[in-house]
Amino acid sequence: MSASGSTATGPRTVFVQGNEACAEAALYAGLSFFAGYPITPSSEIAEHLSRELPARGGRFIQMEDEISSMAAIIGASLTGSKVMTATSGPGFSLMQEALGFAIMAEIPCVVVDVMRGGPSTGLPTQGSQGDINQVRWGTHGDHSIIAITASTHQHLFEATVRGFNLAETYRTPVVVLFDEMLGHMRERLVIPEPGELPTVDRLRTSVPEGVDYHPYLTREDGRLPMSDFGGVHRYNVTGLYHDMWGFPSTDPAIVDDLAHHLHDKLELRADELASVRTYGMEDAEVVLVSYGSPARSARQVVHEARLNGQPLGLLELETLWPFPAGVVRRACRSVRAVIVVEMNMGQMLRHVKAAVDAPERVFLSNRVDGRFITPRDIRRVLRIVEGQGE
Amino acid sequence: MSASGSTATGPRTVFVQGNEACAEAALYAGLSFFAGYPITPSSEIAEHLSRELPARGGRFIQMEDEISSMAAIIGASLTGSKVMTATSGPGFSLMQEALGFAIMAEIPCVVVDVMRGGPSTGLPTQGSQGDINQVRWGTHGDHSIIAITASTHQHLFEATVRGFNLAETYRTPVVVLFDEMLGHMRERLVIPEPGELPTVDRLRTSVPEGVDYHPYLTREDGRLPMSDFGGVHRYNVTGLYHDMWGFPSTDPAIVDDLAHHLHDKLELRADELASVRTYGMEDAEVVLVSYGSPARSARQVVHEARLNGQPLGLLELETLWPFPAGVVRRACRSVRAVIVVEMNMGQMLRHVKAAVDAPERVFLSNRVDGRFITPRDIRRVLRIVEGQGE
Amino acid sequence: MKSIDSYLRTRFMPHIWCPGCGHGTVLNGLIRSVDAVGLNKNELVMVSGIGCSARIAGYLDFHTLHTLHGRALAFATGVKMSRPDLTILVPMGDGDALAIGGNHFIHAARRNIDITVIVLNNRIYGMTGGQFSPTSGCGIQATTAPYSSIDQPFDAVQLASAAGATFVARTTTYHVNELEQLLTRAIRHHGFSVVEVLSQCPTHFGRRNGHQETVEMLRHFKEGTAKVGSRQLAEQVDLIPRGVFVDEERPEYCDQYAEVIQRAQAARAGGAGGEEPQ
Amino acid sequence: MKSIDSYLRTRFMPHIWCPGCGHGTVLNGLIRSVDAVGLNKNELVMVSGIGCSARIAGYLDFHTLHTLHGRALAFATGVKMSRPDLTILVPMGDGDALAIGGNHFIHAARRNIDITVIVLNNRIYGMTGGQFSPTSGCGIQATTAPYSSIDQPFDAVQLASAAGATFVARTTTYHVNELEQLLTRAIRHHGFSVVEVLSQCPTHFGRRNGHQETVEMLRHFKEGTAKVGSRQLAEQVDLIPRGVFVDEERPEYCDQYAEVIQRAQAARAGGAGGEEPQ
Amino acid sequence: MSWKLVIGGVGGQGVISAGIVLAEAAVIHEGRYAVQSQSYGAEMRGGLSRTDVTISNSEVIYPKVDQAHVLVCLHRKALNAYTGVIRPGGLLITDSDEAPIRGRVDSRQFAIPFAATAREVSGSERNANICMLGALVAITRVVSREALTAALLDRFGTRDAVTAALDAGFRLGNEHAAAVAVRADAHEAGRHATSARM
Amino acid sequence: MSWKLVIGGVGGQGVISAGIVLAEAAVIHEGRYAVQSQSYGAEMRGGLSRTDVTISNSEVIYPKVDQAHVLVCLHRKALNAYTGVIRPGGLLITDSDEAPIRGRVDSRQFAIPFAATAREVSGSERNANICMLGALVAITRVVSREALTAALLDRFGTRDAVTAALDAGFRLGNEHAAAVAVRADAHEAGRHATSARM
Amino acid sequence: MARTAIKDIVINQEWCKRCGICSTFCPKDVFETDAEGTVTVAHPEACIACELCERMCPDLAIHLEYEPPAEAPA
Amino acid sequence: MARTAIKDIVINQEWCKRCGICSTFCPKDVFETDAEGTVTVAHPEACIACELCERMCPDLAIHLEYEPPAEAPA
Ligand SMILES: Cc1ncc(C[n+]2csc(CCOP(=O)(O)OP(=O)(O)O)c2C)c(N)n1
Ligand SMILES: Cc1ncc(C[n+]2csc(CCOP(=O)(O)OP(=O)(O)O)c2C)c(N)n1
Ligand code: SF4
Ligand code: SF4
Ligand code: SF4
Ligand code: SF4
Repeated sequence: MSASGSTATGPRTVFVQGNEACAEAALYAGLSFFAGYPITPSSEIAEHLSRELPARGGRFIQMEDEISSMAAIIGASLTGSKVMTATSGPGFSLMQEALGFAIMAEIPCVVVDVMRGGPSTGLPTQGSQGDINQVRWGTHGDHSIIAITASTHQHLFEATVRGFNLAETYRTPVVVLFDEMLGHMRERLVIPEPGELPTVDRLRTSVPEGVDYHPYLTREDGRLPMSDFGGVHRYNVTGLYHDMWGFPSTDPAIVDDLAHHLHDKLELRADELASVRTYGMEDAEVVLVSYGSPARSARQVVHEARLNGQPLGLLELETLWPFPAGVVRRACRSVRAVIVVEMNMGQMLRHVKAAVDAPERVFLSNRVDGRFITPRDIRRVLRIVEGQGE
Repeated sequence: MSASGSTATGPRTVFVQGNEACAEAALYAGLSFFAGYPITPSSEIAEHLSRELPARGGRFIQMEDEISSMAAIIGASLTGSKVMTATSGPGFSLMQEALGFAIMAEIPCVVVDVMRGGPSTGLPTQGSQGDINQVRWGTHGDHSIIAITASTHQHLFEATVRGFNLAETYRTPVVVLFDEMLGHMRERLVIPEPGELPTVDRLRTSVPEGVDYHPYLTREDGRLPMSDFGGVHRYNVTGLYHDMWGFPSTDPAIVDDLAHHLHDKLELRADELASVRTYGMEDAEVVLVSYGSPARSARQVVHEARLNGQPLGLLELETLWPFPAGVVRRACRSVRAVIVVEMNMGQMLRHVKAAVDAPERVFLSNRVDGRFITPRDIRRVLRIVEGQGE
Repeated sequence: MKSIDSYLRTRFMPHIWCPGCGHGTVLNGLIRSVDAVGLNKNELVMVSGIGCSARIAGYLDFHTLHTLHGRALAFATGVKMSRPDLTILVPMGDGDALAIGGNHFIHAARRNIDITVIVLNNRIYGMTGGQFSPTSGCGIQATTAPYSSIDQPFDAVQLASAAGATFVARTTTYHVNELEQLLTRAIRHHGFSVVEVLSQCPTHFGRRNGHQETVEMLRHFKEGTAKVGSRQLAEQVDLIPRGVFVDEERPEYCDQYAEVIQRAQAARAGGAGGEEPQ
Repeated sequence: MKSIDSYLRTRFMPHIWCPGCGHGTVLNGLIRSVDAVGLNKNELVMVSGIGCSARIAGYLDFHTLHTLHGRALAFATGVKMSRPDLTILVPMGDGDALAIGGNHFIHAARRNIDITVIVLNNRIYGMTGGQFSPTSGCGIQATTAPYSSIDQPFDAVQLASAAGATFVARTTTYHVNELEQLLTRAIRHHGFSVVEVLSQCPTHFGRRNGHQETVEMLRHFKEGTAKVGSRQLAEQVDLIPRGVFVDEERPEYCDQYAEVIQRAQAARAGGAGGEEPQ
Repeated sequence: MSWKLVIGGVGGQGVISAGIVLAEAAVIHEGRYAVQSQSYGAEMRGGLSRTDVTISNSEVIYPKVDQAHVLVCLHRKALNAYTGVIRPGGLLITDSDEAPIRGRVDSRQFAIPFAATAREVSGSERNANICMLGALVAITRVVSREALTAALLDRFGTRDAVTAALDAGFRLGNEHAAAVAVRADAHEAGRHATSARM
Repeated sequence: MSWKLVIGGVGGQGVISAGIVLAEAAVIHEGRYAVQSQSYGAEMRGGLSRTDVTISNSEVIYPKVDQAHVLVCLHRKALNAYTGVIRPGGLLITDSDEAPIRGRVDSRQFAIPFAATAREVSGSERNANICMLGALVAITRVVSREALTAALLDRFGTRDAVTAALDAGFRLGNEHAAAVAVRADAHEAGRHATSARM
Repeated sequence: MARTAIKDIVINQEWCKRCGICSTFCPKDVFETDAEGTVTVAHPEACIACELCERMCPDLAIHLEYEPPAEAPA
Repeated sequence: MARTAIKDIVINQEWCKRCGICSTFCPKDVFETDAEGTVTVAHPEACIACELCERMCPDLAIHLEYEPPAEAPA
């Protein structure tokens, strides 16, 4: 990582890989524990943090696999650390069981999935966006989850910091998703000064020693204050359905409440959690909906179209889950056509269709052959949709 | 397992758990290798097969975990065996990586998921239908999969046999899904005579020794004949994108073809793969859509409603994936309301909504507290939907 | 000692284990050794997986983390790495520790991270209803071994030793004083410590294998084992050895990591990027 | 011997390994030992995981199954159980075998299933670009150990032995004749056999640790090892022992299962349900 | 014609196998339909234990018992937990020693000393569940005596203790049914339940 | 104003670090924007290797290079694989020994002996990539000489070999540019490329 | 090896699951068990305070109460 | 330990990756390496057919060809 403006505190301009941008953002957000297992194309995150964390007093451990990596960060989070792991598809599949534990036990943590071509070993060194629905549904049982992405290093930095903030705010795992292209590409990144971006600290209980503390009692504002392991409140954490002290329960009323709580605390806040960027949307008659690195190709198309006076807009999603259906619906209301631009078989397409008023006007521009989607690819779909042929 | 009519070949009436019905069906379909790891509420499948398989010359192995169980059945399938494993949510989460391998390498196999309450350890001894979307999206990367279910032991038997048939026909993993309730409940089952239900054998290549065999070359009828490991054709099997000999390739054209093949071979056949049962659908004005054991409660409601002359119908889905959108759309065309009855937060609801013409007329009757959904629960929703209050 | 009850979450008692289950005896001995070591409950974290044995965590008034089948040691590693000052206890069933959890077991041992593992070895999967485990051994009846098992067993002591554990011991639920002493030594040991406790599951193991009741099973522990170094053991090769098998001092993982932090910070303080390790 | 080429899928040659990578030498030796054992290619199944080492499978004209990182032995177990007559070879990297795959490694060893494992131990994750592995040992430079590693290493030979492997050996890519002989013995052995081969990764291990080139690394294998039983080994304790460490006959898993089938069928033939085992 | 029954007790009393045998009698030996399901407490042993059985001449659609024609309780805990399940006019059968009934109006009640009788005639309280099945069948005719006997033999072989407990159960059931009949409406209660439309 | 460049070679030639240094010169030392990406073959070492670099005065939106203003090839294999990427009127720079150009019309071509020169002035062919960067900058001015020098020093410290290779590169670049200028239109080609609207 | 004299041997009948361990392994046959397995302290005077029952009990249902050590007169 | 006389030592230059193993470890210095690492068989006559080069080569690029064993005259 090469940098200019090397004062310890001021903003620093660096030229880095997306993976490093993500790792630096985690440090900015307060990361103090990382556990991981190498896998292409995410390994640079672990490598960067193996160097940076101890230098800043944090801790890095290379575990024996991805299952244990996910488990280790959950354990560390309970002591009050901000934690993260990073992997790619095969490792992310292995993490699903423990990810579900973090959801059930409401443990703040951040999981990075740098997507490569799947299924299976697939295309290890090439980008894709094949894990979008897996993030939502990969672990068994009803649940909800937050997933965010970005398309430039600067935005990825901000999104990762936001990911840590959301994890702490909602006591939930947050998945930061991006693809190999962004992970390995290098570009300019300005690391903001401390304080420039908001960071949310762990909300710790104010219940004093000796007074009954309820780790799973939601406050009026929806938050659940925590108490660090090793502190004065000894409670139980389990992956079973549990009562407000964390002890197992099969009482139908308790089960019902918890099941709805886990689902609703995120799904009912979809609008609040939605983060999008818009380009040329003011008077757009055709809208591209995209996310992650393909959004750059889409933006290029919009940029050029606007220079030619074409009313094309881009809605770039940064929150993928809970799906920002309201935002999408409003943005696509009364447009002539919507084209979802993504690097998979249309995983977001179906959600966009479900969200908008006229699903028959939603089309797909995609690529699944391991190559990056180009502006030309998108323009071709645009022409076809507009009835102009290839 | 208690049985009457114990002649070796004739149909036999037995009184068994759903888990045993499933295991017996597997044997009927030609199962010869099972690998598994115990987990409530699926363990009886392994237990039954540990006794029955060797008695019939097959093989059973208890592996060290679910990952290895899934891997072992894939290995065994390559030698020409019909194979199966069985688990529940936590184990199914662990199987996702290897399941993706079977999808990518097109290995016929059957995976049974006896669903309990999730997420995480959840409610180990209580039923749920929380894994429906996980089955579709649990492994990373774009793919497709077949999942089937049933609501009675007799239907489960047939569905399991069909599962093996589909696995062989399409060279793909098939997930047989049902919940704890059905798995542990005992009821009458008539095991059909051999030959009564069709069984599909492994399609083996007719290419003779010495002639180039292509394990991944699709025939005109869409099938890919196999050659057993240990036989005269030596080829390669990998989880990477591969050419028609099974050797790794990153050629965009090959990748694109394979990605689409894996997706389309099932998704484009959704109608053909659809298996549904209908009750009172002829003139139904309100339709219940359900699957698995809750479909029994729904059927009870239809049964009673029909006795009272109410035009209520039930569309029971047995194929869950690929989602039988066409069948659902046609069945729900021009009805007053659709109520999806399921034991989760509405996982099928969204697919039904996406399929029908009037998604705003689709409602949910569900239960997520570990208790079985009752006819009374459904009737309540029915009344509310009809504007009659609770 | 402080009263047993002061370590228990008594509102959950009586516990859910079957009559005569050895896991209760381990709970009993563990409380006594924790008391003997003299630890504050706020400094104690118990991390368990899934199984009858894992239920121990629920009864103890420590910080308790009831995790996933087989993964307790991975969770525990995270807890310990970020709070090296806490004492971490990990009770595990033989399935939990050595079947699905085998890899985490050997890797935690290899790292010599300061965690105390108690393997409650009842040679069966109790919680799921009596399937054989990797310690059942050949010739055992189990729900998944109706024709008697053919699987060679692991020796937990040998495996832990080969993997790098620096304190390894074995006892039984019959030898309750030894149990307390070994657990006390294990907790005091600075490094990865394993105490294998042969424990009875009358419900699934006993019933299926010679219809043994609790008391018979305990007698078997008494008669079928002998102390390491004893004459008895030398003479009767089929006895299972009890006692301490490994007790070594080797660098502990968190201590080592503290040095990594020092090295990293020294390099950083040293200035120019060029001087950092590549 | 038959020509080397007759065992190779020559259309993929030259292979993708780096210049001087030891994995090629193992491929070389393996072909010779397969030839020495005199097996028909149709009877040979090679199952590999993911890693540079796993790529061996692609070059050999056997039935080849290139699976998932760490899981090769689980796949191989399925192949062997359903076709016990086939010979199964499983090449694995140290990460593949002992990091993510550690559990399958010890369980396959425990079962003593007739599979031959070759651990290509280059003490680094080659394929992913030079992270440390569970055999790197302390003091090693790796991309994830920029301040040098603190992880104690596994001894693959000890681990395999403790877990129950019935043939365990070690050699290096320098000792090519020994390599061929040990692989030949391992393949002939009826039961679970492990040959650990110390192999060089000049690209990631060599470059980061003293900028060693291939030739230097091979010299190190020559000078840093000695035969078990040799005087040299007795005198210089820091040498790594080479040779055969375990060579035992114990019941093989598939043979045992054949007996289960017999018992089951005998019980079934015996008639009434009441006589079947419960 | 559908019978819905619940049998409750605590782990170890053989409640679940009683339910299975009853259902097997109907399915295997009478060619009828039956569904049996169960639920346990979290305890490994000794917790509450319950089995739901539906027996019918046609396919059983809804498999659970929400309102039982018959509730059998072999333990006080079960009685406390499950009495609500009896449908109005239903039947309550308990072990008179283990689960004494404290006045309840809208069900016909039989309190019979199953455990004590089983101990007496077969030497072990373990056979209380068999004794109970005999009485249940004698009172309700939910399955025939022959079918029940055959189902028990299938499961346990011909053991004197089993036969003794069963016969005692038949006898006790007949006696109690007769006694209740004297109280005018008892037998009708059984009939009534069987003719309810399900 | 955006420059799109592709540098190709085989593993070990330092193609990718050349791309990075070039981009760093723009970002860190000129305060401009740049994106660098790369692709490898399956081989661990010695396979094809390519880096795409975009340098711009404003944010780079689309990060890949589909049509390059400049293609640099340090190896014959790369030349064969990548020539199609040059946009009409673009620039092709090759190592004259490693990747001799066989007639191509729609690009300006420079064949320069980078490897040989690097060996000569710095004692090692390994510095061919640095020598190439010097020539590239001298010919195109895609970044300033000062920025490139600073970026190289950041990465390698002040090593004589590096400076020697770089200076030789600058010199070779100037010479060739001048020579081509004599052939009337060469310098214009460079200008032309830089003014293309991206 | 009594640390001090036994005051009482208390069995928590709520916790006791009647497994029979204490009565079987008590070296002095202090306990008695009835037909239903209920354990009572029949011969407390024979107790040598070896604590085996207390330590072996899987249900933590037995507790030995000791006399407070005789205090030296003030 | 030559089984029979060497006819030729063949290096497959297409496969050879110039790692230098053969030339370094040949006990008889049969090979020569040029500046670019290309290995040639310079002194075949010195070869003792130990096969080390053939067996150590990670690229399977060396092959020793033997003279057919002299046949007994018919
Ligand atoms: C991933 C996963 N697989 C399987 C299970 C089911 N399961 C729960 S406990 C257990 C084994 C219990 O045996 P052991 O660890 O020996 O402990 P015990 O109950 O005998 O004390 C199993 C297989 C699970 N909960 N999660
Ligand atoms: C589940 C999963 N995790 C991680 C990886 C990434 N990965 C591929 S190979 C490898 C390790 C390679 O090291 P080793 O097994 O020692 O073999 P080598 O390449 O050194 O021969 C890793 C971590 C993967 N493919 N799958
Ligand atoms: S099943 Fe076995 S291990 Fe579990 S509580 Fe009962 S006796 Fe103990
Ligand atoms: S990276 Fe290492 S292990 Fe992989 S091919 Fe190169 S030298 Fe061999
Ligand atoms: S050992 Fe093989 S690859 Fe290496 S230089 Fe010699 S012939 Fe070439
Ligand atoms: S066979 Fe031996 S002597 Fe002959 S060239 Fe090879 S290494 Fe040298």
